[in-house]
Amino acid sequence: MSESTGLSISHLTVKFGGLTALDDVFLDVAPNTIVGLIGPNGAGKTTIFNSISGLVTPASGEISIHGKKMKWPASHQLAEFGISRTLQGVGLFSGLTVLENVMMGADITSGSNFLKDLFGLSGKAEAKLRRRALDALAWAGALDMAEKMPGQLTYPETKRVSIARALISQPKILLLDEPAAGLGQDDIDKFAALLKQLKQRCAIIIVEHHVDFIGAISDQVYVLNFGKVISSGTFDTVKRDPAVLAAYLGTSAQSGSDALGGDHA
Amino acid sequence: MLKIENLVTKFGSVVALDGVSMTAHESKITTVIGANGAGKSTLLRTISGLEHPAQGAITWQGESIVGRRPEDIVRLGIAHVPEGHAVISELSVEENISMGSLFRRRKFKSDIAKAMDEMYQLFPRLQERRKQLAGTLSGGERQMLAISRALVSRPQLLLLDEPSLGLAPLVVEQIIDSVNTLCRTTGLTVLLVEQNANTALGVADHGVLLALGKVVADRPAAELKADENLRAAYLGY
Amino acid sequence: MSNLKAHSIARKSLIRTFLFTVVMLILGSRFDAYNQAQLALVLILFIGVLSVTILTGISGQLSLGQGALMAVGGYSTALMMINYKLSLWIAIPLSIISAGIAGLLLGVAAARLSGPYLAGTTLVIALAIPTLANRFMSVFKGDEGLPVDVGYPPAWFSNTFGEPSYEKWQIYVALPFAAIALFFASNILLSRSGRMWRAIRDNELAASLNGVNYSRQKIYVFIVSATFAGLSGALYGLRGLVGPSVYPVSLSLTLLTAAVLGGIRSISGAFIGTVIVVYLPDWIEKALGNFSLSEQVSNFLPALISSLLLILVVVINPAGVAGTRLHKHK
Amino acid sequence: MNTFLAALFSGTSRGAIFALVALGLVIVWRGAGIVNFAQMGQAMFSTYIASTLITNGNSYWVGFFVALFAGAAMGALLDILVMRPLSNKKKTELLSSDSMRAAVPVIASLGILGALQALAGILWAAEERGFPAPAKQEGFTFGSNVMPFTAFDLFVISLVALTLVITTLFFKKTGIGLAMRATALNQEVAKLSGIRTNRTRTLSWAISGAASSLAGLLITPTSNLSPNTLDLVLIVGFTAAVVGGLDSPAGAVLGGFILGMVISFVTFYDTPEDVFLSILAVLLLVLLIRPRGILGSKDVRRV
Repeated sequence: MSESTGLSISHLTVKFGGLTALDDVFLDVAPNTIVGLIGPNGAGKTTIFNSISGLVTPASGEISIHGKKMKWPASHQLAEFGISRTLQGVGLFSGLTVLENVMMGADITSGSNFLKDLFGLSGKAEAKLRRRALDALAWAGALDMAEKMPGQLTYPETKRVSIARALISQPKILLLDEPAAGLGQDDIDKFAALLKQLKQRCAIIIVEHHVDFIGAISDQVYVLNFGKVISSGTFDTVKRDPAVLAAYLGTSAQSGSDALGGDHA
Repeated sequence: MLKIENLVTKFGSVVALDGVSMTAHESKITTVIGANGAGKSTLLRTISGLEHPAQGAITWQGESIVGRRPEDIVRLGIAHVPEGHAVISELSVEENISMGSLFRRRKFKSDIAKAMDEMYQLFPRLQERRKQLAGTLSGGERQMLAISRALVSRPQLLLLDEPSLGLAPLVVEQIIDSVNTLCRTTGLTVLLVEQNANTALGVADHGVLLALGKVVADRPAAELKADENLRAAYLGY
Repeated sequence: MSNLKAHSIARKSLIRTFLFTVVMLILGSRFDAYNQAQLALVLILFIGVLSVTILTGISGQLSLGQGALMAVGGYSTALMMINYKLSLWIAIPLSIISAGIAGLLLGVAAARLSGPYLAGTTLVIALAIPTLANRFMSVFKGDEGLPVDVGYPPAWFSNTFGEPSYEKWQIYVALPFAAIALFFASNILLSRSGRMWRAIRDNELAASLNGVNYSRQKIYVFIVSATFAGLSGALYGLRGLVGPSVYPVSLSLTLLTAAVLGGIRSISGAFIGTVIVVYLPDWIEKALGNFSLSEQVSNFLPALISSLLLILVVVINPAGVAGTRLHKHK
Repeated sequence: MNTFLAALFSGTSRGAIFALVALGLVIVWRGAGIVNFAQMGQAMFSTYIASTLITNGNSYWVGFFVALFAGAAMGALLDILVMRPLSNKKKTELLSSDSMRAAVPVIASLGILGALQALAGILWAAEERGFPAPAKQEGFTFGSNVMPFTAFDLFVISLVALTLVITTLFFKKTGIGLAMRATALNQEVAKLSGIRTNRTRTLSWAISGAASSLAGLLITPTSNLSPNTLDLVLIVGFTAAVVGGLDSPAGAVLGGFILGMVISFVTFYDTPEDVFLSILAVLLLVLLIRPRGILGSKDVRRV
């Protein structure tokens, strides 16, 4: 584990009741790289994200961020650690305008506090935040949507907004949860270009089932199945791994270690 | 026969099914395969009335079923086993199964006990656990229970959504075998959605490959199994 | 919201407040005595309705116990005025603090509860708090209550502006507080805190992932809402009596009705709703002036109609009268 | 000792009624995800109907059964006219957040409560009136002692016990009961099993309406009848349901008896004025230790 590691996880095990959702998982993400997590449904990809973002409590395992060993963060502390996450269902605030949604992404760093807000003295901080939000929207190609409500956007547009919201806090590590889901091929291509640019600024981890897309943009790919990392490396090496082929196409090259009737979340 | 023509289903502005046309033939197993997010589950949910299509036609035995409610579609002989061992954990095994036959009580009262017995013969493990709550079952048993819940309504068409999800290969094999036997002996029509392509194509007569909401291949299963398209759809090469 | 500059939030709120104050003063000077008293009541309840707007409309927490917080404000003011002979201008701000503390306690409990659990718990609180009046008879004087009112203006006021009628003096007492409440509410809604609270309302999980400590923010919301309710309750008691009968459970429901009818997510909605609730009996009386109704009917007709309106608004357009703009897109 | 017995008997009889109210709330909560604050308004209204019938010379039992029917009909109507249209509105922006989706039906039910109370005021005036009991309200005599237990108490307890047994059997043993439980637990699977979920949900409202009307009929002989008398019963019943666990019928019964005993013992050993403070104390205590109630299921946070 070198100093330059953006994020590193080892021996991560998560249990839901009696089920082992993640079993001794490791993950290393270097700065300015894109790491893709793939695997069949229910393999445990999102559970890794949930562990990093404080939504589930791991049974065991270690996490280091920027080379420093940490406690597993609580969800509202992510921003402090320089981590941003998008949600699978996009997770925009339906009652806030697009601009306000993006501003939410950096609210806690805006330097305002409750008393300033109460007396109407946070205008300066708000204006600054607003400019940053507009910049982020512009970068994501969603500037003209600023005053709309999320309900008025098309799906690809909401994706752009959620990326803008994740970026406004200038994270060092960006977690993207199925960003390509529901997008057409055109939008996927545009999105891939966007992510390659983004890589200059931070490390990106992507959970995705669109393997094509992952292959095109990732520097490293981890393949999960039944809560375990079954293969990792560049996409080209991974896709030649028989274990991966088996996991995806279901040839019975599987380890078979799972007890009859055992299942995985 | 179930015939689907140019079916489009949207979630808000997301197009999940983009003009799907296909057919499930009488007394055959048709499998719909494809990577996650290809629209397989949406297809089944649209057939069973859980989702409303934006356009397109679904005809069952020559009759259009678009726009009907799920509870009415079941009555037409189409039973749907949704993804993820859809049973009700707080109810007992027996209650879960008999739930599927409630609507037949008036007309076919005498048949219900028989239908339940058949389920227990099909999956003897469920009989041992008759009085247990469904929540205490293993994943494989829950999947068997979900299938029994659907079959007890004596459907002519079974929509089966990813029975292999999260299950160990041996269990998957056992479940798929049961369904296969049932189809071959009773003439049940099966529309099987699977991520596990090799297993599904192994039992199916016909295979339909979906990618991004569109049909990319529609061929006899054996042919499809050898097709390069298949690997490309899953792994992108 | 466009073109925000430094300190423009305070400026915008000040302009709103100023316009509001001027319009109220003009209306107050034109109205007859009865309508002046009604206007004073509108101003007082407006503050209480704002407490519901902030709590339910903005942050998505349903409380049926705002009346109890009003009682806290009312009793604190009355006790300070009677026992320590404090002027209402000192007693009211101090009583807001006690309401705020009550809000803090409630907020700590509320941070753990949601939906119907919170609604029901606050309802029980609304019921239990007034019974303290009988429990501590010597202090709160039981069902009889504590008589207090706005009194008469100080000499310097009468000398400068002339002697106002009692009703007009009620307006002069309520208006500064309503204006201050409006100013603060407007500031909060225009700034980061309001946005954070709306975010919590819309999606707790996403808010948390964006760094919002929602348990803590919910407590803030309760404190702010409680101070508004306490202020409203203090002024409400100064209409003559502070006692358990003045702050019944139904008072909480009246505030909620007003907030929903007007539009539960905006300040203007709060004001519109308050006007509807206060004036509805008068309008009904006017509309039915030609029919001779028995007292039995006329007593209950306003309540019936406002309840039916509430149901209709909820079923047809839950965003309320002022909420149509927010509501039009899908 | 006599005070203790008196408190115990009175607690049992009250507890039985609170259990009924709580059960009504739980049935609708499980069936539709709504806490119906109008429930005792419906009960009040149907008790008035019974009262009117009885004053006009009909027998107690005519009034009794008409009231049960009226309660059921009101429950069903409420679902069809208000709650079902509201749940079909889920896609509007205001109702797109969980918090508002939970709050708005509660507000609607409060509107219904207000409307029913005002209407009762218009139709029957606001003065309290008595409501007859079908059994004697003097204590049984035991030798020369008058026991703190009346024939009416016995009637209440046995009727509630009977109701609880019948509803339990109905839910456990009948097909409709199974359909209702399935709808409450997982609507999608219920629909796919051919259950007409809209109908079963309306049925939950009807059963809940009848149960609460029964509670109204049983409590008014000792508390009198006015448009607002049952408000407190609702609040205690709600507390009972929360204490027991809103999603658990057995919890409702347990909570009902706990609250009945607390109220009774506070009244007998302390002062009636402390009743609401003690209810509040019980509620807060339970919510702090078990936020989902004693027998409630755990809340699982999902992503």
